[in-house]
Amino acid sequence: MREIAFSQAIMEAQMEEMQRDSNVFLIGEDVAKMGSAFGQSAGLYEKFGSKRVFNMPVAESGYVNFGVGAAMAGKRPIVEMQFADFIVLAFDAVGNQGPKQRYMSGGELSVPMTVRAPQGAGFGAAAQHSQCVEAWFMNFPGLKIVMPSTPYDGKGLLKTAIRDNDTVLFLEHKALLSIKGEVPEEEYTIPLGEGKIVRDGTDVTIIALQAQVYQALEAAEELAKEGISAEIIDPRTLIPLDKKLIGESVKKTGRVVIVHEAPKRGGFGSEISAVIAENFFDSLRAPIIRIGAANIPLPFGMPEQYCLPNKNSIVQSVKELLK
Amino acid sequence: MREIAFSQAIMEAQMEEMQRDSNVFLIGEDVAKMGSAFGQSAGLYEKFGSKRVFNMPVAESGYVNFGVGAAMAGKRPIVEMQFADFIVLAFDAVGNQGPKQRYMSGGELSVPMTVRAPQGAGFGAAAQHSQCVEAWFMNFPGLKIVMPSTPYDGKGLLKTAIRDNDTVLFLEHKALLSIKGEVPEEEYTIPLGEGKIVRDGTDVTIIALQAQVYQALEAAEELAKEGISAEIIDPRTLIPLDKKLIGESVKKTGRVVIVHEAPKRGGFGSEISAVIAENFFDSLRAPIIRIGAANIPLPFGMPEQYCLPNKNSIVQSVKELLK
Amino acid sequence: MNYSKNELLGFYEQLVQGRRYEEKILGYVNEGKLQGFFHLGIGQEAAQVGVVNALGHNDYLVPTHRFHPGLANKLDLKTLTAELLGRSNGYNKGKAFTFHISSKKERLLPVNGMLGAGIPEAVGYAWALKMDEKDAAVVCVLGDGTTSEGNVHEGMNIAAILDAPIVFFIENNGWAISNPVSEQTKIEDLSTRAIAYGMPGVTIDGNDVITVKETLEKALAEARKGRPSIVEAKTYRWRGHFEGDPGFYRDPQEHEEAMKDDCIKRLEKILYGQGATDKELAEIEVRVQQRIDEAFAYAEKSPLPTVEETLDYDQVYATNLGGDLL
Amino acid sequence: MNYSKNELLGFYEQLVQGRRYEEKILGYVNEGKLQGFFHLGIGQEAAQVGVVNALGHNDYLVPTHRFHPGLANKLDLKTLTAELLGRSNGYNKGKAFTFHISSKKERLLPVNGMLGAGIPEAVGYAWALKMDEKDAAVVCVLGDGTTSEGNVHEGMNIAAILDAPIVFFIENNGWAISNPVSEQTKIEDLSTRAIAYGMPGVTIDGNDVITVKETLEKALAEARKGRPSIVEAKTYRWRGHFEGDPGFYRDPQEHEEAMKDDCIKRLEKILYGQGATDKELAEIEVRVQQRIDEAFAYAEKSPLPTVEETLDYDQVYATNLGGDLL
Ligand SMILES: Cc1ncc(C[n+]2csc(CCOP(=O)(O)OP(=O)(O)O)c2C)c(N)n1
Ligand SMILES: Cc1ncc(C[n+]2csc(CCOP(=O)(O)OP(=O)(O)O)c2C)c(N)n1
Ligand SMILES: [Mg+2]
Ligand SMILES: [Mg+2]
Repeated sequence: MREIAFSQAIMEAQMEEMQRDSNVFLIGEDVAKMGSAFGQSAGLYEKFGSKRVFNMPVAESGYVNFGVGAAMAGKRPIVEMQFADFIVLAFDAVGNQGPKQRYMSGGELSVPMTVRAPQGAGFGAAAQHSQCVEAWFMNFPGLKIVMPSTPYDGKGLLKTAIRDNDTVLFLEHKALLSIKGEVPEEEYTIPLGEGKIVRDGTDVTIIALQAQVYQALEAAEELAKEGISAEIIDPRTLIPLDKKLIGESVKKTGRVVIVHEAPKRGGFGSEISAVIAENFFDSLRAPIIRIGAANIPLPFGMPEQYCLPNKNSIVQSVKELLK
Repeated sequence: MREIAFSQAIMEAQMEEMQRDSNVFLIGEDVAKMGSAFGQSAGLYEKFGSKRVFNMPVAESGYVNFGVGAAMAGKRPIVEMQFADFIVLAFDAVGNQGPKQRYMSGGELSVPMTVRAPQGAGFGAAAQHSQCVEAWFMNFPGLKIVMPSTPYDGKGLLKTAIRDNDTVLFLEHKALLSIKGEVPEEEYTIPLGEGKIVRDGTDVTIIALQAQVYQALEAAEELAKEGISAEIIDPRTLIPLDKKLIGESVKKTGRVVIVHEAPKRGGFGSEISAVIAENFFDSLRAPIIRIGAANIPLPFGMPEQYCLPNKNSIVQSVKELLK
Repeated sequence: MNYSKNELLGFYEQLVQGRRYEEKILGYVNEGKLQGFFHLGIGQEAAQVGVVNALGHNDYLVPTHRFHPGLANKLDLKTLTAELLGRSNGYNKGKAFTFHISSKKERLLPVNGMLGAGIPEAVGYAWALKMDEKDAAVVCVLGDGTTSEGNVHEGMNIAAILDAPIVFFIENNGWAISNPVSEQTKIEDLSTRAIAYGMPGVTIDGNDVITVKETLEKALAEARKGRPSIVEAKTYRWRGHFEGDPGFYRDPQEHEEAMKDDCIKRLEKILYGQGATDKELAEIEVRVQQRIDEAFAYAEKSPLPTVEETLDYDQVYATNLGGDLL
Repeated sequence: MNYSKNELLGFYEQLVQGRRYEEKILGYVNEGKLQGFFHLGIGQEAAQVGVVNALGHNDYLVPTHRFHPGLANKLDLKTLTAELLGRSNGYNKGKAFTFHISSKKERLLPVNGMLGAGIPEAVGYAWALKMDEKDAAVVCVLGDGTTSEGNVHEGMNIAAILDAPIVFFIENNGWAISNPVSEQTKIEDLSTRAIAYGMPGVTIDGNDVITVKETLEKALAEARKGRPSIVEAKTYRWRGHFEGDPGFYRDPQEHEEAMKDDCIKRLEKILYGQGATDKELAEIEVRVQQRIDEAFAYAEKSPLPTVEETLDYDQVYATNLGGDLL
């Protein structure tokens, strides 16, 4: 099968959905001639013209709310944040406006808007350009959150997100945008709420998303050498969450390590841990371990590595758990 | 001891700290002549004048950031949100600006700002005036979060928050602002990070904050009639969190129910659950139960009750847990 | 004056209907019969009725929390009142109250609980109308206090850049809760802000229903051609910010002075000049009151939402195809 | 011209120092020796050097991400470069980079990663200076693109209301990444926005270091008396948005045309008119280059932060008196 970069998978998903449905349009900073900061929209402006792909001024709250309004009018906006970090300025729009309009209107209005936002560390870009933002949004009714780890998942899930009639926060990981992966030429979609077993195993379940899936894979290889069999689950979407898949794995292994790149305290790991402790307690044979970033605003440059979880922290945690 | 209303306790804490330290000042919407929407600043404008207590235009992001700037200059701002819900517009300022400046500056600047925000349901004020907002902020390094349930705790903790050299989010519950409680005339403070045993018990630990503490107390009375002894813990602050106190209780009871008013998914209950599942797993004898609001933008009026946790849902959960 | 006596009587009836509707609310509030925060627009009827009458058939309106007089003339009075009383046959099944009311059928976009957030939303809606080649525009109402919000700046600038068919109608009633407009900004006329976006802006007498209507009509005609603008109507908030606000912060003299300029009295004077009789006006009062009483009676008899209606997750999520949303 | 040849040579040296400093960065970037995103201000030196020279001894400066030419003349070159290279002896122990650099000692307030958020922060700082009766003001620099942010609106309005001692200096380089200023707004001059807040506003030639300095000096004198204002300096971004940006979106002709107006060449011409010699200018080049090379050599030899320095929680929380912060 052909291999394409994650950013191209994003571009293709947008292109195909824009072709399929003339109500889909794309706005953000530098999405037009520049094709987005990481090339995620390359060529779309040329293909669809300035009525379907256009730049917004540097006004995040304004243009996400613009998207909310256009969506209420029947359009299907894709709104890009240049860096996910900037979503702090559109927090109301993404969490409190889009996802609530349906219920607040008694079911009359909906906001089929997809907010795309590249997140995560890996560039040493310091405290305000490196964050993973998903945890900030976990408590909003009405919202959905997607966090793919591969080009294949990214394309399939983004297409579904755009077709979804609710507000979807689609988080792409900056450090993954340049990786390549198999993506078929033929059209496909992936439903929200279906997790994926990335690696089969029996001794411990490692739950990871986005960049940490790759750290988990490396960790699993290393653990395998020592005879430890790790299963890796990538839930792919946080809302909806595939509790069933998680539960099945926990029943098998009895041990769980959850890894994310955002700081540990208050990260999505706590939600997944709580879901397990509530629903699959009887299967648990050991404490549920969360691994996340240090509780530190990420520093500039190379030292960011000192703050982030990685293969080694996963290996170490699993070993301790199995001691 | 004298009894005063929660709102007066808030007022007194502010007054005393303004008297003690001329760098403390108070801004927000309608904090001056009106003395805040729920009377939390009554009389302060008259006492301290328009240089220490002044109204801001309806510009939440602007004036919380104003507070950040003034704090960097050595002032100690108290910034009031009229309703905690409006903090969506100051999300950057509260989570991403104030708490990060210290680390980002290499320790040179700090932001000793207290953001006060009345939150919670009870008035049927619908989806954008009834929320509990704490969970949105749990993932920010550098921030502290205070959530008192009594006038006594409110006063003591607010005084500490104002003296604290970091950014503190102080959440007061709207439905509690009119309740009365014992508050000594003499000065006292309560350290952040010290939870409180609200009621001793042996069979189950109920962890609750703010308005849910009272629901938990009623539930415990009812459970007592059926011979079930519930211990109630009020952590009082979420960051820092009194893990030790929680751990001791869990060791004793082996069973935990966590109650909060915000929606269950992604609420602070997940963090506390995860802390327990990670650190006190061996003491657990049953699943950790979380009780929160329905995953619904709160509706207008009386039906909001259908969405919120209460005495009955707590009683029911505890009974199931002990079955 | 280009209006016949009958046309003027029509406006008069609407002003009265707006006033009496809120007085009815006031009565209920005083009796403790209502839940909710009531922000009344008494005194501001001309501004609101002017807007409502300027709207073309395809145009949309974004009201504010204080727009009952306008709504009472735009919407079905019974369904509006059912919503006001939180009944399940209200415009939004009782979930919205007038805090968040909206109606597709009536071309009413939601009142926003976050002041200012509705402005860029309205711009997005207006832009969509233009893309769909509808010959229509949006009137987005906002208060003086709301103009300080960042969203207003961002939204107005985007409207200008995109030539969105929208009119920003600033209903300047002199106050944002306890904060007078003179302390919200150093400028005299809020329509001046239009200069900052390269749009036209005008400030008018908001207590003159005809001026408001005609100014808005012109602005809407321009808007439909892709030329957005700001219209500021100066009026005055007679009541406290919400019912229950004692309003200490306000100089009673200023208050009384302002209340002398009553939009209803003004039109009355004109009507008498045109030969209207006391009897005609009295008949209007009776008609209006009857309609309002009927609407409240209807709403009172209407059902409150049930537990099942309240916890209906299909009203939270439109698409649910698997996985756990809760 | 009220400046002596020597004074003018002084400005010239600063312009050159700004340019060469960034050219040095450029060299490093091209060699792949640096981490970070580099937003260079080449071509904008006059605007930045003008600002730096207008600041009074007690005044504060909020720079932007593109302010290296200004910083290279305001800060200690070695400590600045150490920060730029992320070393633990940089202004912020290497944690800030020029994304977030600040210095109490140098009266430099932080560069903000969230465009616009720094504006109300600067206003808060300025207000605090006034409360403490410091005879000082803040110059808050922002780009053309940043003016579209809600925080800018809110901050400027608050500054006006509170008579804050602040000057908003808009460094209009024609672009926000790929978005030309003509697509960010319908207005010609961004200083027009001042009207929206009841402040004075002026637009000047940003490539004329003397004009910038003098205009800012006047604005600062007013600001210190509690009269804030906007100064917009028009200049041009010579490079891509950041190093690595190929800049397809820009018309090469416009680009070349704009680059003909080189602030350094301009001052050179004046200097020659005042009798400056090639030799004098060449000496400046040498001096400047030497300083810069020394600074980079110093920074390169400086230590990177250790794990312990990085994970120092005392730099996250200033007060830790119990309970679990993690
Ligand atoms: C973002 C936000 N901030 C504050 C409020 C609280 N609030 C409700 S109405 C109001 C006053 C608004 O003044 P104005 O826009 O002039 O409207 P008016 O009430 O005078 O009609 C305020 C501050 C809110 N609802 N939303
Ligand atoms: C809130 C926010 N939105 C977007 C960005 C990304 N960004 C960085 S610089 C820039 C362009 C800003 O343009 P301008 O203010 O004109 O400054 P210039 O880069 O031209 O100096 C953008 C959009 C950001 N850092 N913060
Ligand atoms: Mg008003
Ligand atoms: Mg620019």
